[in-house]
This record gives sequence, structure tokens and C-alpha cells, in this order.
Amino acid sequence: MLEILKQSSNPEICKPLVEAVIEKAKEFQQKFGRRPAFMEVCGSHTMSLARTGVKQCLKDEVNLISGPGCPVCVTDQRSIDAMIALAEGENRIICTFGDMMRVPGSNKTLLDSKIAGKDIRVLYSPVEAIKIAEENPDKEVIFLGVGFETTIPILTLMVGEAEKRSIGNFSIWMTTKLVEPVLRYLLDAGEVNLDGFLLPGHVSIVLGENSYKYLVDEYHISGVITGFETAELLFGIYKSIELALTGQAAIINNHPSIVTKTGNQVIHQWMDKYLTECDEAWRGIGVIPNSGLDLKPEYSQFNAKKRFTVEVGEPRKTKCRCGEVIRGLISPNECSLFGKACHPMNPVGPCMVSAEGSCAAYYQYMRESF
Amino acid sequence: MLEILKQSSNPEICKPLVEAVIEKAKEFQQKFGRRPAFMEVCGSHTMSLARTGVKQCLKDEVNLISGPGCPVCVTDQRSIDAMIALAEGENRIICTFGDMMRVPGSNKTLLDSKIAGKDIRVLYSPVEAIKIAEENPDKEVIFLGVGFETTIPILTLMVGEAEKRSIGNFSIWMTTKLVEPVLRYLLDAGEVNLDGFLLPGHVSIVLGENSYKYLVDEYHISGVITGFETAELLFGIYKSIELALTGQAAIINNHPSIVTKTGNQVIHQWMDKYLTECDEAWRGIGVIPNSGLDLKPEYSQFNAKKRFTVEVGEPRKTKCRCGEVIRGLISPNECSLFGKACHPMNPVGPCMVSAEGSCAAYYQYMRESF
Amino acid sequence: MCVGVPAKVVKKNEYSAIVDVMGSQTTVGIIFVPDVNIGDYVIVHAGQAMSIVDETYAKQSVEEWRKLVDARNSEAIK
Amino acid sequence: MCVGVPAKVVKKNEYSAIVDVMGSQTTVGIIFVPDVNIGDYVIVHAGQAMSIVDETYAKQSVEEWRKLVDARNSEAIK
Amino acid sequence: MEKFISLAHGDGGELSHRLIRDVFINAFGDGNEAMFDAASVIISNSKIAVTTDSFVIKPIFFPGGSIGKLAVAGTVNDLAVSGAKPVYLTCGFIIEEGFPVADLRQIVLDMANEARKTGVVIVAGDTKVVERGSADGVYINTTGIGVYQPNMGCSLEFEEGDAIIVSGTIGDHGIAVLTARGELGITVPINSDCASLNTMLDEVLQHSKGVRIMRDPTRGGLATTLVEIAEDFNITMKINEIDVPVKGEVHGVCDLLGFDPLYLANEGKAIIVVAENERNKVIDILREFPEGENAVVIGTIIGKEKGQLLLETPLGSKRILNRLSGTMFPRIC
Amino acid sequence: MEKFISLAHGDGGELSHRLIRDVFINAFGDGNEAMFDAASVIISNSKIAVTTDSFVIKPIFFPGGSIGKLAVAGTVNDLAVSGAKPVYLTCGFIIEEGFPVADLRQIVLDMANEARKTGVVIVAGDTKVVERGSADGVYINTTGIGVYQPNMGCSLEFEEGDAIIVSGTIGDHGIAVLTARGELGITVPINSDCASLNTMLDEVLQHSKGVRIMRDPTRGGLATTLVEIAEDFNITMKINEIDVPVKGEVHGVCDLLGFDPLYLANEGKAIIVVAENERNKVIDILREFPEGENAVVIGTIIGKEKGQLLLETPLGSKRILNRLSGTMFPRIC
Ligand code: SF4
Ligand code: SF4
Ligand SMILES: [Mg+2]
Ligand SMILES: [Mg+2]
Ligand SMILES: [Mg+2]
Ligand SMILES: [Mg+2]
Ligand SMILES: [Mg+2]
Ligand SMILES: [Mg+2]
Ligand SMILES: [Mg+2]
Ligand SMILES: [Mg+2]
Ligand SMILES: [Mg+2]
Ligand SMILES: [Mg+2]
Repeated sequence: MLEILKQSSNPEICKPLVEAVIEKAKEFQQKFGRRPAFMEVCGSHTMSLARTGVKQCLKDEVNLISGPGCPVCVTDQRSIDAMIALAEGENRIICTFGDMMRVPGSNKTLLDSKIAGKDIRVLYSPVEAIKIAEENPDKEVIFLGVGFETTIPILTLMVGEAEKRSIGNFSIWMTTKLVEPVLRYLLDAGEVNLDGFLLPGHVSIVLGENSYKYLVDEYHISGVITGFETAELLFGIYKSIELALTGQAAIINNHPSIVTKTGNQVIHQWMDKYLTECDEAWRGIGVIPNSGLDLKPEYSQFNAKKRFTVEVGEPRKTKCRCGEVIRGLISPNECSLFGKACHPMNPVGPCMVSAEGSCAAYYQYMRESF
Repeated sequence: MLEILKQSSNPEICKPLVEAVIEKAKEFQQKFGRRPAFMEVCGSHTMSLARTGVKQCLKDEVNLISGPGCPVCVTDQRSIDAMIALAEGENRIICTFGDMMRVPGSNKTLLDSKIAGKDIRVLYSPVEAIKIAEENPDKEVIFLGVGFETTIPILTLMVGEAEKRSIGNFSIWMTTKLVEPVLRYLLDAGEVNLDGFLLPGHVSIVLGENSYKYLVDEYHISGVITGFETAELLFGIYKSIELALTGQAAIINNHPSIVTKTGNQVIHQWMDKYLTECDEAWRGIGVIPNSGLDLKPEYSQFNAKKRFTVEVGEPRKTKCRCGEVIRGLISPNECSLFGKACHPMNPVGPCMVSAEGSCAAYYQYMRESF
Repeated sequence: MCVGVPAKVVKKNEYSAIVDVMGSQTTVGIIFVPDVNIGDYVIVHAGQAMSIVDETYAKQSVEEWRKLVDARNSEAIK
Repeated sequence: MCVGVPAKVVKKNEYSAIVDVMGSQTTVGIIFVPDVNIGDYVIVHAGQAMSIVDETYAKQSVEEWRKLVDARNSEAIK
Repeated sequence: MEKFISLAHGDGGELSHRLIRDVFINAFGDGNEAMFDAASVIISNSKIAVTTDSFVIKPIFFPGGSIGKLAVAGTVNDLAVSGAKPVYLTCGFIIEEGFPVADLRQIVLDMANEARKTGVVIVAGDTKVVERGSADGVYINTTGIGVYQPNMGCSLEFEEGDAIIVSGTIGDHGIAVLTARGELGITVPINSDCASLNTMLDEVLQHSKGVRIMRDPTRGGLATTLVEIAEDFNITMKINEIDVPVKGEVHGVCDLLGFDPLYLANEGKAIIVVAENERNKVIDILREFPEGENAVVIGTIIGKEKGQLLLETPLGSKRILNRLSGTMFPRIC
Repeated sequence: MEKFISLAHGDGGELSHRLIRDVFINAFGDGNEAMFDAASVIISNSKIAVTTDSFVIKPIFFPGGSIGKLAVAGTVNDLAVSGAKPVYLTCGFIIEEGFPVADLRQIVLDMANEARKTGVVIVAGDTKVVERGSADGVYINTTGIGVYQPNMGCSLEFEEGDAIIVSGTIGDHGIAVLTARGELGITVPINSDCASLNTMLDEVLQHSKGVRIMRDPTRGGLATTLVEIAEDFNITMKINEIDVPVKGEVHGVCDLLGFDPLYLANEGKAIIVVAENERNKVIDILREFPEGENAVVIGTIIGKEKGQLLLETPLGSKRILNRLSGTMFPRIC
């Protein structure tokens, strides 16, 4: 099987695929007089497309627009400030994914707080937080629960584990986001013209192919569920152009080896048990009703928002255009700060610092000063 | 006044005083056919006599015998082991005078425990411990209350302060000693032949000149209250020989600038308020009834022995002869371990490590290998 | 939005498994894929196996790519 | 059994005083010597003033030593 | 000898004396220089190379080496890549109270062995002890003195077409050490590449006049070291992603954690930039040594106008590589 | 520039690069050597002196100096007392996460100033950052290279009657630093003696052929340093308690805490053993310098059979002095 998996980055397959995509894109251009435009919903897609060079190779032929799929980037500034303020409290251990550390709050970052002596730990595996809570009974251990549908199930596992072991000093600061509500928002707003979506390979593990029916039924737009390796990306784009050429809307599962029709049902059970829909505020968008998941009231003891109060002021205003980047309205280099005031050493917005941020992807992989 | 105080170490005074003492000692020898023998009760006397060279200068003429006046040295081995075991408990801060750190317990020293990570702090001023207790409300702060009459009053001050500030996590592990009971023990035992005592200058601040009447009245032996500077030491010895020559027993206050007839009455009030007599075990002697002071029952909350239990086994047996050194029966170089198995880097008994220990004084100041 | 890594299951416990990624091994949770077997490849995300890789579909994808590539190549030869 | 150091009181508060020992200064408790005055010398032990040095007696002691020393010296001259 | 280091081992008194005598002098030499504040040594050339590094690695013992071996090899390599023959080393220890003396002995032994193997002499040392919680076990500084050899060395004259060689697989040290900490729960069957390269690099310089520069890609990894060369000498370098040798296991861990092997530390690798016509000769020489058996050309110098490092992807597109910007944090998801 | 040091300042990437460029190179020199793994320097004699020391002082700023000044002066002095002219220094920094960059700048400035004053050039450096709680602010290693000057130096030929000179009052550094920590609640109006002595000692060696040995009594103090000389060269030395210069304030603190000034650290004092007939000349030279204005003879060499240090008390009795045995703890009462 390893041999099969390896083929996805085999240059002998990938290089001809690039040509195939370009040819198909040219066909589209001839027919419609413009480049086909697709939004990669997922931040990891943005990164992979940039890192593997797919974006660069296709840049004149296909318009690949980054979407709202970086969980850190879409988090509202007030919410970022709240998490940083949370870390200021005494006797707390804040656990987080690494990406959060350098995200600019209005006044400081979590990294600044860590440098100043706060106990903030980057976890590779979130369930580690449960062990930390057990080992530090006199401290409050709070996990920063930032993520989309792939990460959310893991948060429920943590609650389940804390419940089973009767751990009283563990909680999650929930700021989760869902894909469907934000895609609906973008389509309703009608700000971007798209010929289809590259749908996230791993979120789809959870959601399943069928969950995207609304795109076709309600918005008459296509979606191709796509993996992250070079050949997978290229073939997803190829399929997207093919579909766009037919003028028909459809959902194609281009990643069937891991994505099923109905998604992972075990995960659905876990999510149903612990979670309930809630409104969430999105950067550059505002509150989208029912666009996130929160712990059900019966699990309030694990809900950091119920246990701790933090005070945050009005977020600092900057010229950062992350909000527009997320909505696919501009590409990072259209922001006047890009590469000047804003760069990975001094990020002004989260898009420049998250491992899935569009601005970070552009800065790292797509600057063309050579 | 400084000029006056300085005279006590002025060589122009001290050198002729040495000669005067030697002359007086020779007079004694002519009369009695032996050197006059005095016991310096106080461990600091032992140190000062050695450090200033007085002992060396007089060694052929006057027999100066170290007594039981080093608080660390007289502490029973089981009690030393108990203090070290105490430090092994979790969530404790042990505060101590520095001398205790390297005193050999049966298995280890407090320093070993500190090196292994226990929180053991050497204090310059014991009342610091109260501040430490206040700053560490979740820890038990225990002061190792080792000392004679000069130190004991300071322990009462600590209790008074802890009481005033309602500090619940502070206590003292009381193992104090009194001068009178041990002098009575030595005199009753009759093991040493003495022509008088050099009485401790600073203990006498507390006790006062009159407190030594029992020496004359009950034992017909003299005592000269003596300071610690070269001239004071020499003159104390001079006065002692003078008295011995007369054959009369008397108490002479040779340190009247700081020692009064009845002692410091303020201190007496503090001690009366907080303390009550108790039996104490002495190294090499065993329990002497009413030879120490303990906190009165109404202050049990500050009494570490009431609050904590420690388990200690049978003390390790060694060839250390500290017990005999303390009683004045042998001088350190008569111990077969002295300078060989036992030296300051590897003390076998407390006498080799305390700043007032006789063996330490001999090793540091009186070895004659040059 | 979350890259996962394919990893081969080499040992299976009740709630966890040891997986191998090109020779490096680590422990992952398998609560979400209770039916996983030794030898299966799983997609690991944040310490949890999220999905079992279906070999048939994986092969099929590669075949699709090859078909496209071969078609182009034979066209080029023509 | 506890050497004390003579220190000069340079500032007096209710329960403590600042004392000077040859130019170095520190704070000591004066609860045991409430009557101490600025300029007095005290014997300090473990952070507490235990006794006030009586200047008359101190002088008297030095005189006694000197008397003995002088007597010897004059004898030596004889 | 005590079992654990105490503050008194660092106070300059009797315990310091014994520690130095029993642990250090014993391993490092006859101790004559311990009688003086400085060691007196003879050198054979008036042009010398000097370098210093502190080693703060965690864990101090790791697969393939220890802080002791590393402290010698690291400084030897800095001299060797400069084209100098390493001759003398000093070492400064900062030890945490409570550190096991047995571990210290092992570290010192590792240093002595590595020094013997490389032919450097440890001529001066220092030991400080700090309170528990003021260090993490032990830190070692080594400072090295090397002598330049007549008519041998790096030209620093770069040409378009010069080959960029790396002497073996990258990232082994970074991954071996990271996983050895145990915090990640990842086990990797590879060792750190920690090794002294002076003999191998000396052989290269002996036989090739075409060497432009040599560097060891330690902290910051291959990418950072190449960026520094590119910027310092204003040359455009291009490396091919597909040619950079990375062990599968290292790739695996990087995939799991979101790390980039180009930025992982190496402790037994050299980068050699060499004239195009000498590249094969140098590769052949390197491959004669176990430390160089995987040596390969990974790129070329493609310009002399702009100080810049480019990476060519397997698809043929290029991108700029920068220095590592901020410690690598594992990605969010 | 950031206000506080982070781990990323030590990972070899962009932040390390900037820290070195903006803080170190800025203060220490033109930075050419920062392009290489080792600095290349020229020396004038094939016999050189090498010494290394790590500085872990607390507090890092103290009356009379800082860890930066000390790190330069300390190593310069080790070279100077060896009879070598200090020429090059390396420095290795270990910095705790969270350390204020402003403090680091000040320390580096102090180093640069002291280096300029003494005429040494800092040629190589290294910076590591460790996690909070794995260091206490900042530690600095300096390694020094000095060159011996032809027909100048210490003879190491001791004779009975040789004078033991100390260049000024002892214990100033120990007491100034100890009280500066604030933990003891003692205030002392004296500064550390921290100073580079190379100019003064060079003058001594220029004018006296009778110098037997020179040492700086740092850690372990006067007594320990003399014990080491006595043992290393098998000579009996005697010093007179009453002649050893100690400031009243230092005496005062020692009385309060039970310390012995003979074992307190000095950082700007030299011990010089010199032929009897040259003692006055050397004293005169020393007293021409502010660092030597209190220079005095404190003892003599009285034998050549036994490596031993004796102290004569004011009463005329003698006793053996040993190395400090165990950290000085304040006495119990
Ligand atoms: S470049 Fe920076 S400031 Fe501009 S949108 Fe991106 S993150 Fe915001
Ligand atoms: S020399 Fe050592 S063993 Fe002997 S009595 Fe003294 S302390 Fe005990
Ligand atoms: Mg020195
Ligand atoms: Mg040195
Ligand atoms: Mg270097
Ligand atoms: Mg290096
Ligand atoms: Mg040293
Ligand atoms: Mg530690
Ligand atoms: Mg290097
Ligand atoms: Mg030194
Ligand atoms: Mg370095
Ligand atoms: Mg600290």
C-alpha cells in the first residue's frame, strides 16, 4: 500500500498532470474567455498548493482563491484577545496548538505571555492536556479549543476522558467553527465569483460526501473533495475544470480512499453526545448564527467560558485585511502591509502566522522577488 | 566608644596579657604542681580561643577544656535524624541556621536533602521564617529551633509574631538546651577535674551574673563571665587563675559592659510567657530532666513536634567520640578518627562541622603539622 | 484545515494503537476507528486516527491519474 | 554558644533599629532592649539586639587590662 | 567522591579542587596547566582560527552521543569547516546543583574520547555550579583554536555553476534529540549524526583546490546555513528539493509534527560549495568516509547578483527559502 | 527589536541573526568574522596563553560592575597574571527566556567598554537561549588568548624570604555582590573591585625580573589561592593576619554573618610573589595605579619543604590555612 500512497507525490505522475490541468484550463479559457476560478476552502489546501508549487505552476491558467478554512485566521479578534487575557490569570496552565502562540492579540501574543513567565504549553496531541490536569491538581488547565470539524471531535474525546476520570480542573475554551454556515454565508453574500470549490479532504472524513448536497441543490455550485498530495491536488483541480466545462453542478469525491458517503459515524455519535450548535463571530464577517459548536449545558463544568470571566476591551484597529483574505476577496499581496509592515517575524494579522494562513503561504512560498 | 571596644583586640594590650597569664599560671603550677584547668562552657569561646591563638599561646601553661556549649554538638543523634527526616516531607520549607546543614545524620545530611531538591533554607535572621510562611501559604514552614539561652528568646519572638499575624503554616521544631542542668550534670558526674568555669558572655546577657550562684553555693566552684575578644578571653583566664590561687569559690563578672546582675528582664518575660521546662536528650549523656524549654501547650499550633510525626530508626553507630568531647573528657585529637576519617570535608560527628564545634576548632586552628 | 498523515497500524490495543510513519512510531487513539486492523493505514490528526485508508479506492485513484497521464503520453507520441 | 557583634544604633523605630558595624548597616530587632537610644552600642545576635553595651563598664575593663599591662611593663623596666 | 554536585563544588574551595582533580584532570590530561590561571601552548602558524559555542542540549545523553561528545565535535567542526586544523580546546562547565557525578564523569569521558579521536588537546577548563533551578543539568562551553595550513583552504571565489554538496542525510540530529526527550511519544530508530568531521574535510582540502566555502548546518539547519552563505557573499544558490537527502524516519516525524527537515539541526554534516569540475572528486573523497557515505550534490550557484537561496520543487517551480522565523511550533491541525 | 528574549532568539533562525547583528556585532566590531564558523586572527608569538571562565554571578548588575565587565576583566586578569598580554577574547552567552533585551544591551556594552579599555578584541561569540527556569538571567563564558612577551614573565623560582604582596584590600567583591542581592538586608557603601589588571601587571613585569608568580584571588579568596600556590610549588608561605588589608565595612559584614574575609572573592586584585630585594620596587609600581594604591606585603616564603600556608595571629601563634571547605554558611548563633 505504501507504494500506492507514494505515487501521489511521484514527479513522473505529477508533472504530466500539471500539463493536463493547464490544457484543460486553456480549454475553459477558450470557451469562457477567462480563467476558471476555484476556492480551496481549506487552509491546509492553501499551504499544500503553495508548498508543492501547484499554485505557481498554474497561476496563469487557474484562479485558485483561498477560502475561510484556517481556524486561527477566522477567529474573531475579540476572541483572540480573550484567550490571551485568559492566560494572564493566576494558577492556570494554558494548553494550545502551536499556531496560536504567535497570533497577534490587540496588545500582545500568547508567546509574549509565555516569555513573561505564564505557563502556556504547546501540545502535539491535545489529550495530553488531561494528563497535565491530573498532574497539577492545584492548577486550572484550560485547552484553547480552536478548530473546524476535524478538530472538534478530538475536543469531545477530551471531555469524555475528563468525565471518565472525574477531573475537576480541566476545561476547554470553545471557539470552534463549521464549514457549511460559512460557505453559505459566502455564497449568499455573492462577493466572489466561483466555478466551484475544492472541498477539504480531512473535514470531509467527518462530514462525508453527502453533506455537501446543499451546494448543488441550493446554490447550483460544484465541489470536488480533494486530498493534500501533489497528484491529489492536481487531479482535484482537473476534475473541477472538467465539471465547470460541462456547466453542471455536482459533488465529486476525489478522495474516496478516506472519505465516505456519510462520514465517520462514530465521530458523529461523539459530537451529538457532547455538543450543541451555537453562534460564532468570524473575523471580517461578524456573527454567523449556528456556525459553531459549544458544549451542551450538562457539560458546563468542562466549559472554560462558563468557569472563567475575562475582560477584553475594544480590539485594536489595524490595516490588516485578513477579513477580506478569508472571504476570498483579495489575495494576500493586495494587502498594503504584506511583506512590508507584515511578515512572519512581525505578523499583523493571523493569516501571516498560522501554518494554514493564506498570507503566510504567500510569503513563504510564492513571493517572486527572485 | 568604638575606640574602647577596639582595645580588646589591640596587640599592644593582648601580647603583654598573654605574658601576664603565663606568669600567673606558672605561679599556680608552683603552688599545686599542675596546670590550672578551666572549662570554657561556650562553643564560641572554644572557637575564639582557638582562632585568636590564645589556646595555642597558653597550651603549655593552662589546661583549657571545651565544654558542652555548642548547641548543634550536644543535640542527640536521634534528634538530628528526626530533623533530617522532617525535611523529607512533601510541601515543606525547612528554615535553619547554617550550621545544621552539614551535620551528619545517620544516613544523610540536610545538605544532601537540599541537593536532592528539598526546600531547605539557611536564614541569617530567624524571623525571616515568618515572612517566608506568609509568602508561601500552601507550604508548611518549619524552623529548626536549636539553641541555648541566647537563641531561645528569639524563638519566642517568632511565635509572638506568628501569633500576632495569625500565621497558620508556621511552626518550630524545638530542641533547645539550658546551661545550668548540664553544668550540674557534669559536676555531679565528677568526671572532669576543674579549677573553674569560663562562663559564656552572651548566654549571661540573658541569665545575669546572679544565676550562677549555685556553682559556688552547691559545688564550691568558681566561674568567670568572659567575653569573646582576645583581651577579654585572656583577662577572664587571668582572673580564673587568680581565684584558683586563693582557693576560694566565687562568680566574677568579667564582662560587665553587657552582662548585668539579673540578666535581661524583657527577655525573661518573653520566655516566661511562651515556654515551659522539658526533658531533653543530650549527645553522649542521655536525657537530663528539665534541661530544655518547650512551647507551652497553649502554643501547640506553633509546635512542629505536635503537628508532624517523623519516623526515625536506631541511630547509626560510629566511632565518633563527640559525646566525650562535649563532656570535656577528651580533647578532639584523642579521637582516633580526628583528621583521618573525620575532617571538615567529611565530618563523622557534629563537633567537626559546627562553627562552634571543638573538633572543628582543633582541626581549623590547632593542628600542628607545620 | 488539518492535514493528516497516513500511518500504518503495527499494534492495536483497546483504545489506542502504535502506528508507523516511514519507520518512526507513535501511539494514536483509535476510538474513532474501532474496526481498524493491524496492517491498515489510518489518517492521523492531532493524535487520533480519523479514518482508515481504503486500499481499493487508493489504487483506483492512482489508476485514474495514470490513465490521464498515459493518454497524454500516447497522444504526445502520436 | 553565640558570638554577638557590637553595633551602633543609627536610627530607631518602634520595634527595630538600623545599626552600623564599621560602616555596614543592617536592621535589627530591639524588642529586647526597648530603652536603647541612638548612638548606643548593642550586642546583636541572630538579628536581635540582646543587650546595650555599658560604656562606663567597657572603659573600666580596658583600664583594668592596661593597669595589669602597665604594671608588668614597669616591672620589666625595673 | 560525592554522588551529587553541590554548590560547594563550585565555590573554589576544597570540593572544587577535588572535582577538578578527580573528574577533569583525570580525563583530560596531566594537569600541569591546572597550576596556572591560563594554559601555555605552542602553535605552528601565526594565523589561527578561533571559535566558541555553548551547548545546552536536552537530553544530555541521546542516541548517537552526549553533550560531551557534541561539545567537542561541534567546535572541532567549526574549525574544520573554516579550513583550520583544530589543535586546542577549552571547556567551561555550568552545572546544576544536584547533578549526578556519575553523569558528569561520563560526559567528561565522552569529551576526552572525542578529543583523542580528533587530535585536539583540551588545555583549559572551568567549572561553575549554580543553584537547583538555575540550569538544566549541565551546560558546556567549548572554545577552539585551530591553525591554518599553508596553501590549503577555501577560496571564497564563487562562480556560477559551482556545486552545492551536502555530506549526508539531514535532520538526523534534530529528530533524534527531539524524540529522545520522550515528550512527543514518538520513537525513531535513528541516531544523531554527531561526529567530528575534521579528518574528512582535511582530506577534501588536501586534494581539491576548488573548494569555495565549507559550513556545518547546525542550529537553523541546511536552509538557514545556505541563506547565510548566500547573503554574506551575495550569491544566488538553488537547491533541488528532490535531491536533498532525508531519511524516511525523519520525513515521518516531520509529517507528524509539521516540521520542515530543511530547518532541523545537524551535528555531523558539512555543506561544501565547490567548483563544477571538482564536484565529482569531492563527492568521491567524502564517500570514502563513513560520515560522508551519503554525500550528494543538492544544488548549484546560479547567480552572483542577489544574495538569495531558492528551492526548486519536484514540479519545477521555485521558491525563496528564508531563515527559520520563530521556533517551529507544531501546527494546529 | 523585541523587549524580551525568547527561545526563538536562540534557534539559529532570523531572530538569532538579528540579535547577533543588532546587539553583539554592533557593540563588538565590524562583524566580518560573523560570516564564518571561526574567526581568523593573527598572533605575534608561537607561545600563547589560553584561559576560560564562565560567569554566573547574581545579581548581574552590582555596585562597581556587571557580569559583562566581569566577564572581560576576569579572563583578562587570568591571562595577565600568567604573564601574557591579553589579545583576543571569545564570548558565549546562555540567556534565559524572558531576559530583558535592554539588560543584555547594557551587558554587551559593558563588555565592549572593558575590552576597549584593556586592548583585547572580542573575535567570536555564541548565543544560546534556554527555557525560563533553566538559567538565572544570563551566563557568560569568556575564553582568552594572550601572547607571551619575549624575556618577560614569572620565573617560578621561589626562594625563602620572597615577599607575598597583595595589590589591595580583600573581600570587596564578595561582600559587594552578596549584599547587592538584597536578601541579607545589609547595606554596604563599597563597590566590587572588579577591574582589569593587565596594564598594571605588565608594568610590574617590565620593571622587575624578580617576580616568581602572580595570581588573582577570585573564587575561594586569598587563602585558597595561596594554598594552591603553596601546594603546587611545594613551598611554605606565611602571611600575617594583621597585615592583610580588609576594609572596615567588609569586616563588619563578616562579623555579622560569620564569614572569613580570607575566603571572600576578589575580582580586581593580584597576589604577587617577588624576590625580597625587589619587593619595594614592585610595591612602588603597584601604588602608581588606582587598582594598586593599597598594595602591601602580607607575608613571606619561609620554607621549601612543605606545601603549606600558615597564618600568624596578632598574638604571634601560627595556624594552617586550608582551602575553603564547603560553602560558607552563616553560623548558628
Ligand atoms: S498581509 Fe498581514 S496585515 Fe495584510 S492581510 Fe495578511 S496578515 Fe493581515
Ligand atoms: S573528630 Fe570527628 S569523629 Fe572524632 S569526636 Fe570529633 S567529630 Fe566525632
Ligand atoms: Mg584566576
Ligand atoms: Mg581560568
Ligand atoms: Mg562558532
Ligand atoms: Mg557551532
Ligand atoms: Mg575558572
Ligand atoms: Mg531543572
Ligand atoms: Mg558552525
Ligand atoms: Mg578566573
Ligand atoms: Mg554558535
Ligand atoms: Mg529564574
